[in-house]
Amino acid sequence: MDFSHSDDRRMLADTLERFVASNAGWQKRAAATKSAPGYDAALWAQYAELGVIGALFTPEQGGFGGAGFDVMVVFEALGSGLVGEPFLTALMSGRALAAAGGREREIEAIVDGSKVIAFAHQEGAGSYDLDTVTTTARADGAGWVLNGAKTVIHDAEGATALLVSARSAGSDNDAAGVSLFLVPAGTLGLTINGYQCVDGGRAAEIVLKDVKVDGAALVGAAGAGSAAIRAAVDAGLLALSAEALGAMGVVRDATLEYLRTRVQFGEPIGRNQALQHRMASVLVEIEQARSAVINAAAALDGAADVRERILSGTKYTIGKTGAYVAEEAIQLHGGIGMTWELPMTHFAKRLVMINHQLGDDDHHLMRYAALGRAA
Amino acid sequence: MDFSHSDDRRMLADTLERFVASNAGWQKRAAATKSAPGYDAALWAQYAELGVIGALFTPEQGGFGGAGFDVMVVFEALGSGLVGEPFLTALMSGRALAAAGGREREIEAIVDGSKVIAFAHQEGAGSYDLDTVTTTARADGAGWVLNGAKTVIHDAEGATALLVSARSAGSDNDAAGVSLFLVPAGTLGLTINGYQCVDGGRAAEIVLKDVKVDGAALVGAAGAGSAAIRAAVDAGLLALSAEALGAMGVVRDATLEYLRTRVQFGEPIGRNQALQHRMASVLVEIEQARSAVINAAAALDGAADVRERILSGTKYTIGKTGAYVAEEAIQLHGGIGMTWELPMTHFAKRLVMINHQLGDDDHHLMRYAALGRAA
Amino acid sequence: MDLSFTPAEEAFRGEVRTFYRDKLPARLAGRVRLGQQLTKAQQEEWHAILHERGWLANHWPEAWGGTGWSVTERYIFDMESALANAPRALPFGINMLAPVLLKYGSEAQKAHYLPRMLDGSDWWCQGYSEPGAGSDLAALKTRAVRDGDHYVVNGQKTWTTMGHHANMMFALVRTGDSERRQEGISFLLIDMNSPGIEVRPIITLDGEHEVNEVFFTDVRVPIANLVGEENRGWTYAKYLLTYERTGMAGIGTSTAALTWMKGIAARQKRGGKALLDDPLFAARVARAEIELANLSTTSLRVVASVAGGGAPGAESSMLKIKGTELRQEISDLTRRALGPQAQPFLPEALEEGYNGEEVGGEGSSAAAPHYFNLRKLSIFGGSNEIQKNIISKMILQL
Amino acid sequence: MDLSFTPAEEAFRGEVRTFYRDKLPARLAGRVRLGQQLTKAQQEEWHAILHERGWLANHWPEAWGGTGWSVTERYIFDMESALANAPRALPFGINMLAPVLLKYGSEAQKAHYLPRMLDGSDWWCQGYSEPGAGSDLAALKTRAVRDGDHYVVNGQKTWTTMGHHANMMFALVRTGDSERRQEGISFLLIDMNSPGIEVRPIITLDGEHEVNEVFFTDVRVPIANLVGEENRGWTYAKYLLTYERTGMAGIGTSTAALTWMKGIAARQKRGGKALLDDPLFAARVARAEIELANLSTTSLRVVASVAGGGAPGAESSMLKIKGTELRQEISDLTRRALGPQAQPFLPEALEEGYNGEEVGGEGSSAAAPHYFNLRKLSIFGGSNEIQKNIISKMILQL
Repeated sequence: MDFSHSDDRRMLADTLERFVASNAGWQKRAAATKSAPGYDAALWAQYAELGVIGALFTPEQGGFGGAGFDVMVVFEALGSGLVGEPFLTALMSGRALAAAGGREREIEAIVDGSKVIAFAHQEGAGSYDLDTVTTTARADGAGWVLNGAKTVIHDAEGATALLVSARSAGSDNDAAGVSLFLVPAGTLGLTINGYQCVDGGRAAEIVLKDVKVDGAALVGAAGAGSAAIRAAVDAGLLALSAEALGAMGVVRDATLEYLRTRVQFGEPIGRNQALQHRMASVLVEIEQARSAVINAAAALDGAADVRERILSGTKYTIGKTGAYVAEEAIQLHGGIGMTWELPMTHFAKRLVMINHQLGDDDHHLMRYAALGRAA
Repeated sequence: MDFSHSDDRRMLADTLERFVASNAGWQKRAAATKSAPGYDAALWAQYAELGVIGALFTPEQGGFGGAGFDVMVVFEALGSGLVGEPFLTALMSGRALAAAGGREREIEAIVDGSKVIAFAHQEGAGSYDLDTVTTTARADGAGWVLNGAKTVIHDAEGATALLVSARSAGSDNDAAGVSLFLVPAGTLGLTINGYQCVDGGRAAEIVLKDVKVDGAALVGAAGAGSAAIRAAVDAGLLALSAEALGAMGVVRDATLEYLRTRVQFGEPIGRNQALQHRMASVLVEIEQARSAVINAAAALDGAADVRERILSGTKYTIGKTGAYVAEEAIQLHGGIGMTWELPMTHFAKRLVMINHQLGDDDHHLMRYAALGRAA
Repeated sequence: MDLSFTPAEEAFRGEVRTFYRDKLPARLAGRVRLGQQLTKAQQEEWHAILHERGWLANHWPEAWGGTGWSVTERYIFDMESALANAPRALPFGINMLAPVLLKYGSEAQKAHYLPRMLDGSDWWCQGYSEPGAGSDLAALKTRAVRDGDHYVVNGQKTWTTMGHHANMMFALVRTGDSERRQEGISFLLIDMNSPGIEVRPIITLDGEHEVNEVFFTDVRVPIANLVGEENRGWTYAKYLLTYERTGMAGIGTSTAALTWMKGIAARQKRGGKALLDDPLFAARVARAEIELANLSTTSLRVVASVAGGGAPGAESSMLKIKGTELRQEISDLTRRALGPQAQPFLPEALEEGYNGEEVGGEGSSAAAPHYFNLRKLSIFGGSNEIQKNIISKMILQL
Repeated sequence: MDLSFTPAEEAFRGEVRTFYRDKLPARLAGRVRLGQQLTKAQQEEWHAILHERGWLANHWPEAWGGTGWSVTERYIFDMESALANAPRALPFGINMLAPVLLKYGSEAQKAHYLPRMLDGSDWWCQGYSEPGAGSDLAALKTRAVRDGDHYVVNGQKTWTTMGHHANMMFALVRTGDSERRQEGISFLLIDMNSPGIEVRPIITLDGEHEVNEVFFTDVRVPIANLVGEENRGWTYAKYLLTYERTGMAGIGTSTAALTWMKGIAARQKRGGKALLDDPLFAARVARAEIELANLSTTSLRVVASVAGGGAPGAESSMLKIKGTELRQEISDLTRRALGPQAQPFLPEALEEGYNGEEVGGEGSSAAAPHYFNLRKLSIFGGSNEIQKNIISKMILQL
């Protein structure tokens, strides 16, 4: 039993934390968000050069890290700086490609920062259900024709290609019959309508209208995309949870500082016992959230039969705790906690909106219960 | 719009409150609970004489009150004294008999206190589901033969008769096919195993083994018992909720008094702002609970299509708030709140255990949601 | 006990409903339903419509243009207004300053200012809070010094809602140096066009501009603009704070918001089923509905008690706490219901005349910003922590 | 990072499991599983079994009969003990007094008392709390006055757990009158059979007799029974309070209780279906399981930090708060699961050797009393409010 990180990982974390502290920031994120691609492409290249993207993948996958705890330290550091560059997109698409196999070249391009491949799986009809795919893939000679729509796909506008899930067999909510395709940006019939997100960053609605791709666009075997999607989502759940943990730390410190320094009725507001007890509860819950992320990091590389359940338990914890910490922080700040110019509020917004990515607390609570019954 | 009680009702409430204050008490309840019938039969006769039982029934039913607000004021007063006499049993059996029709003599005996008829409907197999009846009634010439078991039937040991639900048709969870029978105490094949309850009072396990009753034992039409059961339960839900409201008032006052007078670290513990804010929340929730009971009282006499939904909303509120108030009161009292000799703790126990009668907060929350969808 | 309204009250309710059906422009109701701000022109348009009907200042004395409504009628009006998604009349002049002027103002002040509130000549804002004086209002530092027949005002106010539209402000300023901080405060009426006033926007976390900072540098205010006596302003301010708080549970607003949210949840899917049928979401909705039904009765109980001559004290603190918690909870359910589709932020969709498609259906892009915006409910107007302190003092007597 | 135990630690775990499989009487485990008290004889029986194996005072120095276990091994032992539903060794002598004697006691005291704890000659109780000194322990008033080679003790202690079984008490008494209330307190060892001591039962709300009041009237205690120096008792008491708190999250106990509860919920029906499949109940169970998984890691993090030389400070307050809340929550789920069948109260079923049938299946009659009994967890041993004060001071530095 050892709760300290290895030297290599600690060094990566230190380097990244320093880099984030000098190069990221909520103002930069807010500015970049206003137009496509929604992040700083030059900065993205620098992250690649630092090896941060490669740290998200195992040597077998084409990286030089890739353990659950690598993903944890990277995303916790990113969360502490509200980094807006497309790490989650890189992680999820890269993990899906690695799971499907035979896409070493694309993963290499992801790791060196030269390609951004958007993960275009989510649809409006099923929301958080991983198996709901109504976008269709029809075989057309050696190639395929795709029709359908994807909703809230992050980083799609600046992507060189989209990794699109489409149904080549089965019915709407089946796990089997879903295939993955690499669709290059600019393909005829592909429409990308981008917009800002509430918590910064950009996403897009995707429409595929008779999009023709050749046979080489198929990733992995036809109809067998589900496992790759799950691999991507598993990594994404850990990443989002760790990112939230980083953001919680910032929100906690800002709130503590405010309680210590803001004076009302002649003394720091932190002298109010009612506020002290609430802050104490916030601290306790953040420690529990950290434990949840540690559990998830260990589980990502662990046995398949418990992995998804632990990840759901963690995302539930993060969804619930993130909103709780954000709401308490705003309330404890009072009026100033309602303002755009206070950095804390942007972290708070991110914490709340993380609950809208890859499944909210209710979704993961019931998934946790269901996976427990299945076991 | 008028939130004051009529003069008659106010007078009834005043009389009853005075009587309860001088005649009830948790010690008496605890003492009576140790053996059958679990209450003070002489006191029961006095309540009858005061007209309190009759106040629970309309003139058409054989009483001289019977509005929802009559039930409310009576049970709130009973709750404030932790009265252990079989009011709920009288109300529910009486309402069921009235709904089924043709049982004026029995209702009269209930109202004058000469008969106690236990309401023997609940079974272990279905818990809070009103339609789950596995006890069977088989026609046998002009009479019937009953077989089955009932669980946690209050006041059964001292009852002159049991009002038993049994299935004469249909399958286990059907509303149709349930019949009601009046089974006199001492009937052959009827076993009553009594015990104390955690919060005082007594209940019993009932076993019916080839219990033969004659045709006159059937209450209402065969197979049509469901409506009468629902009438009984509707009234029972209001009664339990109002009783809880009375108990909450006692717990609240005791806790306030303790916060004002208990000194630690040189001042009353109520000077701790963290405790003040918690007590303020308790007060707010009790006011909300009062509103819920008012809503239920108005609904009991109102349109059938919303009545059950409002009653479920109220019982949910009471179940949740009752446990919350009890737990906070114990915690705010500290060590002394753990002791048998503090009256408050007996009220707290009653508040928690009311959630185990006629459906807990989860049950009624989902019933409320389901009835909303049906509407 | 009788929870129903009288036939006369029901008839009045019908009258209000008819008015909204006939006179409330759909484009205004649409904005209110989504929790969006009205433009200055829209707010003025709506005031004119209410004024024409004689309902703008409905709680004023009839002599000044009020309606003579009972407490219950006012409750019904407020409820129906919210259910119709009618915009609120801006409270600063009509609901907040007017009662103070009616009780403490000079005849000249009443005659001049009250009609101008009705006809839209003046748009008022409130100058109470300061950077160092939020919950602790009496810590205010903005100073007014007599100079002939003027006060010269220097200092800063903050959280000035709609200050960027206002031409007049009523403000608390320090005119004396007493040991007791509450003494030495005066209540001034300040022309926002005076030289030396600068209004700077505060952008809230949802990107909106509702509130402002206002800076005063040697601003000259005629002595005639003093309300009541010098150094007695705290008394007037407190009067204002306790006036008219029975509506603060926001039952109508919550009812309308809940209906809107359920519409979204009925069309959103989770794993192919309507979200509204998902057990955990259904439970959340049911909890909110039950809470609302309870609060509605609590609110009516307070109305009945006021109608019967009682004064709402700690009860209004209860209504404030539960009412704001419930409105926040419903805004939470609304963004939850949209799932991933709550993420898009389309500032352009919040502007008037937007015809584009929204990702999660009409109004979806307002859901998350509105949730963040409503965090203010438990902070502004006396935070919920301050309300709990009040309950502790008044009811617990601790 | 590595969350797994070493092979040596896993082997140790196996050794503990084997011991419990072979040596733990089922009738004792059955009582523990239901949260029932052991009789005095049962407790003594269990102490003897542990002592025979050398595990009774496992954290003592090896010279005095301890095991030399690492922090992690002690954690594993505690966890496996709870999972096996093994009775706890009574903490008053072995866990609480012994560390104080080892650090501050005289050689004679160590030589006399420590072996008697192991062989069961002494049964200790704790004399700290008084009616006016609960959370505010330093307010204690029980007074010890020197009279020759004795102290004469007068006063009253309360909440004395198992005081009715004990033959010895360690107590805080006032020996001096200092301005600072913490000064002037001494730490005495008192023979419970001394003339002038009266033990009166306190029955808890669930009808149990665990705690007592103890009255002292001119009780003579030899000066040799003073631990350390006169008037320095507060220091020793504080040492005791900070000692050995890593186990307070109660992970093993909660795990065992959760398993038991799920068994009930699997056999209880709601509308014909297993309660465990009811969405709201399943959600409650899942919440508790996730909370437990998180707390288990939090707890291990603290263990690792202590093993690495860190001192558990505010962390133990966190573990206390979350651990007790979780145990209370599981006891709540257990009584919930029984539905109406949680109502029966069968004191006779709580006694040893009861063979009757219980209404909701085996152990059901213990569920609701146990829920009420466990309210104590957040009150005794430093209430959770006091723990939050500690966190505020130590981490918030407010």
